[in-house]
Amino acid sequence: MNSFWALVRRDLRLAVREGGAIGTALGFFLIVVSLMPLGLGPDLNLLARIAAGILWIALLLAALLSLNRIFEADYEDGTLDVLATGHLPLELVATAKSLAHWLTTGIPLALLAPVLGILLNLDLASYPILVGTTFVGTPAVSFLGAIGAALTVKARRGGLLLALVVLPLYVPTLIFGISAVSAAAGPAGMGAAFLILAAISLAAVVLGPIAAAAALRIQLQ
Amino acid sequence: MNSFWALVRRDLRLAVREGGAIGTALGFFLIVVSLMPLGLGPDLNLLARIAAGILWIALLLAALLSLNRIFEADYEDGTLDVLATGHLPLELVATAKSLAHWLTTGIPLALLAPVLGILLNLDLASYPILVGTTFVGTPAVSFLGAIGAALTVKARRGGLLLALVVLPLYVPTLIFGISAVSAAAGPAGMGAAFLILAAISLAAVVLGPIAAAAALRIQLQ
Amino acid sequence: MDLGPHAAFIWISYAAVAVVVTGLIGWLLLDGRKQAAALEALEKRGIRRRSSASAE
Amino acid sequence: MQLIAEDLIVERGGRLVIDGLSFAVSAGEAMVLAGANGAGKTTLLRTLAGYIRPSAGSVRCEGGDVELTVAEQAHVIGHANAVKSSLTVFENAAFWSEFLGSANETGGHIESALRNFGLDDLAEFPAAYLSAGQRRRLGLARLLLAKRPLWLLDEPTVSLDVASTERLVSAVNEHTRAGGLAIVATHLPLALERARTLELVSLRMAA
Amino acid sequence: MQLIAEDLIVERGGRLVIDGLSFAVSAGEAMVLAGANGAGKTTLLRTLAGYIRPSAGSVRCEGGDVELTVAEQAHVIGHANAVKSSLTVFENAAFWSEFLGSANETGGHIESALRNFGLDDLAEFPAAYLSAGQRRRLGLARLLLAKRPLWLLDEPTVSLDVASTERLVSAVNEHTRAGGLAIVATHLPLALERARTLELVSLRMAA
Amino acid sequence: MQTLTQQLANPTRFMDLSARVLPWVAGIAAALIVYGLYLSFFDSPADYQQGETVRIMYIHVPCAWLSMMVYGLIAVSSFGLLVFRHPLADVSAKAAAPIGAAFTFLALLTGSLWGKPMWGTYWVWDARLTSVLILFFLYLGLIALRAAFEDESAGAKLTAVLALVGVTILPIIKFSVNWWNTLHQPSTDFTATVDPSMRWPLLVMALGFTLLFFAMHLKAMRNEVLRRRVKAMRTQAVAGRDRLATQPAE
Ligand code: HEM
Ligand SMILES: Nc1ncnc2c1ncn2[C@@H]1O[C@H](COP(=O)(O)OP(=O)(O)OP(=O)(O)O)[C@@H](O)[C@H]1O
Ligand SMILES: Nc1ncnc2c1ncn2[C@@H]1O[C@H](COP(=O)(O)OP(=O)(O)OP(=O)(O)O)[C@@H](O)[C@H]1O
Ligand SMILES: [Mg+2]
Ligand SMILES: [Mg+2]
Repeated sequence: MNSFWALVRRDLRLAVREGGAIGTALGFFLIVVSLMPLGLGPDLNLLARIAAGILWIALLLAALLSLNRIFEADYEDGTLDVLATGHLPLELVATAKSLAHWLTTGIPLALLAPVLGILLNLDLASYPILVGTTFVGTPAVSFLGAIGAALTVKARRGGLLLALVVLPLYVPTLIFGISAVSAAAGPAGMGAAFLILAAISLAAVVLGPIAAAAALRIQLQ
Repeated sequence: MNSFWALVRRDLRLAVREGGAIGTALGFFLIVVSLMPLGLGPDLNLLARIAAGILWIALLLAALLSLNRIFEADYEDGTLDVLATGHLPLELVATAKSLAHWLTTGIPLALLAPVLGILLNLDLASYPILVGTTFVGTPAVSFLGAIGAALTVKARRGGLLLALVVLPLYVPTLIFGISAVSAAAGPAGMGAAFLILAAISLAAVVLGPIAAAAALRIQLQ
Repeated sequence: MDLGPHAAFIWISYAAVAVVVTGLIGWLLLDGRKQAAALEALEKRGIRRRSSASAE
Repeated sequence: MQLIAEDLIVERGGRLVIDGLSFAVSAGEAMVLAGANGAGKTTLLRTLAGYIRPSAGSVRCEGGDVELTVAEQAHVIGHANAVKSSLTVFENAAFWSEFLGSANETGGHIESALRNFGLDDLAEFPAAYLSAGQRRRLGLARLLLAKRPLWLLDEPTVSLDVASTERLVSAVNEHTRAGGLAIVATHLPLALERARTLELVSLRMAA
Repeated sequence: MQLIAEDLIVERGGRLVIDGLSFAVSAGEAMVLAGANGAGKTTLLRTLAGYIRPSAGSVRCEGGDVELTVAEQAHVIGHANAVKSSLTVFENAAFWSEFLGSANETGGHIESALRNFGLDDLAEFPAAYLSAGQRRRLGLARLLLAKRPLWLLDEPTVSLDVASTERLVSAVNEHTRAGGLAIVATHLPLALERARTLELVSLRMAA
Repeated sequence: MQTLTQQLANPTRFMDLSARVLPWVAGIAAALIVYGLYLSFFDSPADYQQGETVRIMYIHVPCAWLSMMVYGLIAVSSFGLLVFRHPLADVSAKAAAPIGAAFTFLALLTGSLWGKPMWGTYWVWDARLTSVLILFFLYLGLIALRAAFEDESAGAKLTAVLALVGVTILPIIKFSVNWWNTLHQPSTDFTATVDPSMRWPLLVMALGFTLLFFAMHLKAMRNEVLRRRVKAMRTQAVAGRDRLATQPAE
């Protein structure tokens, strides 16, 4: 476990050092959310209606763009080769790196989402639920994303291909994330959707690293 | 000019060879457009109203994700160093590479946009205008994008940073692209917005490579 | 002083400006002190600037 | 301990690169892999490290820790250096020491590894500032940061100046003297002790 | 033709790397840059090529084509090879020939350049399949694809086997014999003719 | 005989000069702001339309003006760096960016807080608001781009290129947003028609904030010059201490 935390710590440190990755993800999130009204028109009622959807989509895109940092740099500079000779199984290596991604991207995005809700005239009552769903949903984003990142590590043009591979995996998270927010406004409460979202996240945390490790083994050849 | 076309041809060939960049951009476009109804709800009237906006935003995002391919690979494998010793001024190198990007990304996206309009229940009358505006607007996307790509070529975390730098530059294109489509529906016709969009594209084609070349010179140090 | 029904907005605005501006000033002062201290420590170790050093 | 390769057959990109190679390297021995460009040195080293699965044949360790795979007992130095530009030289070394090492390392071994490769004075610099050879030396410092019996080195002397090459050679010699194994692919004649040479030959395509 | 560097002062990362260096290389001459890791060989070559602006001093060509900059008269071989993995070996060479060359090249020079570096058999392979040394040779083939009077080579022999190193040396010798200039940074003793050596020394702080 | 700019561009002279000027600028700024606060709370009437909330104007408008002025300053400094290669020009651009971003943020924040009572919502996608938001993004871009490079001088020049690109695109954005927006907010344009009883406090506050900015900018520039000195000394101190390179192996 020593090695596990050493890896997590190193990734956190790299995220902070290298161009303020965290700030950049937040900036991108902010910009995409504000481009949407430019595209969709400034009608505040309309915006309020689709606010949760816009926030979730923008969050996914921001996370998506940062996914390639999970494995790509490590592959290119030979670090992945060496990580594979450690005593830590590759599954745990993938877990450590996805965890670091969640800490440096998922959590900050989840914290920013409600603030951006203001720009979209989001219903006040939805705020706590929005916070809850983004917190519960973002682990799925990082750990599922790791699969795509591992699959495309060797492909040039990673960015787009990665997006293409990962976005379909994100569909369930997106649907339940949004419906948890909108259900909360309704009479039934958000119970079911929220629980399913949590289940998806849990499954992603367990299965994501296994798939990612398998993909990495193939890439090392 | 020999060298210029040699470079354009090589970039086109690389785009076709490497992971089917064109197909990937189209796939991403398709997925983002189809995620939107998931996020915004399936109300067809609503979708039709904001279809042009969604298409333009998704197009920008798809283009954005492919921007890093303009200069990044060439920087990393040392090609940029050699390109700088050619008889072709760096401004024309940047022009050639932006042009290749437009041909392999801008045009296919512009061609796909009206098809995706069907998914969004876009008004039939808007089709020709949509085609026209996307064709006229996408050069700005590639040539302005080249500035961002050149600025971030050496930066770690290219993808996100690139997006952060470029998206504000895209705002005028986005606004006039959409207003040309929606103005066409109104009585005044799309005249002015369309002309301005064309002017923006022209300016981008001229000024983008100059700024990009300046940035590249700095990166080579 | 009565600021009417929207007093809270006025107070929050002024407070936000006060917080941000004092935050900036505090950061600038602290940073200045830090750099000066670092410079002094280096000079104490006998390290000199190159003569007529540029700002870079 | 002994590293044994038996009847290895390895293909790359549909093409036979290594065809039926067997050898054994015992504790205290070094083996130099020689051969022209494209003969398969890198391929062989990556197969030994377990990255590439041979189409036939096997690689195993005898007499080592039975719970560990070959890879887990090996240091692999490839063409890339596994150095992070935005970490300092010391942070790079400290991470590898913590990740690769067992818990009961004595303190100070990071400094001594860096000193051995002449990097101690550069310790606080971001690795981005290093020249090509300094970077390579930081990659090589990994060898001394954690104790592992098997060293697999792929052209370790690339970019090294004469003094650094000597340091490397003496590090390898010390390692084998202490009972370690080393397999070194190189194009240069190195003054390795207790070494034999395995000459790989390029296979022509079976037309 | 003559390449003249006068009173060059170059800084990297706020730190003086080259302090007041002057030299001239004339047509038909080769100059070997020697010096330990980090002495500034790469920095000097990139300054000569015009990538890095010196803080003071100048680099110029005398007697060459006055309309061209130094960079436009030079072949620069750096640590990276400028090889595209997804193009074939031939396509890589053809692109550089077209991009760097003047229009009136004779046909067949691509084949002969590849043959010179022993790559003719590999011409139709994607460059992704090349080994480290084969890749380096493809990078070096650029030297023969377009005629340029000045060659700036940074550790050109990295990863090359003995035979390829000899090929390279004789290519450089032919180039200087035909009136070209070459500046070669290297850690190995190469059998270059008409060559002198410039030994760079790491600068210590002026305390 | 050196010109004034040459004298200012000499870092040592800048340090001397700024040390003398800074206390005065800061002092006058503080005095003006205190006086302006007094005026805005106790010596100006409530607006007949906007009621007491008009008092937000006295901080909102100076922040909004500064947000634009500071970007102009950054653009001029960037030009100075790229064309004249003055090292101090870069120091100025680097020091101004976070302060400008902070004022832009404050303009957005105080504007939204004013918007709730006036327009019934914190945010509308009005032309002016949108273009200020994009200005804020440009600031973020400048800060993020500079932070992304290990090599400071490359980062500085690249950031300068972006600042100049941004300055050409800003008017287009302002103009295009005007065009696009169909939901104009009335009553945001009354500089000329501001009642004199409000104009005076506004002017005092605006001047005070401007001087405050210059004081902070000077201080930030001084810090940056010191930071560079420290860094230069540190690198010089370890330069050439690569033992293998400078000494024969023992
Ligand atoms: C987040 C929201 C807001 C932003 C970003 C914003 C931005 C700006 C900017 C940039 C200026 C300077 C314009 C210039 O001098 O050309 C300005 C001035 C002004 N703003 Fe705002 N504003 C916001 C909300 C408001 C609100 C809600 C009101 C009041 C109803 C308001 C009233 C004014 C007034 C009276 C001026 C000065 C008059 C003028 O120069 O035209 N603003 N604002
Ligand atoms: N981008 C950079 N930023 C800061 N310092 C640098 C940078 N690149 C190199 N240096 C420093 O400049 C000095 C000279 O480096 P250079 O790469 O020129 O050495 P070299 O002689 O080519 O060494 P090698 O033989 O290892 O390739 C080194 O001390 C190095 O640490
Ligand atoms: N990824 C790959 N796909 C297909 N073929 C490959 C791949 N990598 C290497 N090869 C081929 O396998 C052969 C052996 O390559 P290898 O890299 O092992 O050579 P090497 O002995 O290390 O050469 P060098 O001295 O140049 O490093 C070469 O002919 C090469 O073309
Ligand atoms: Mg090899
Ligand atoms: Mg070098």
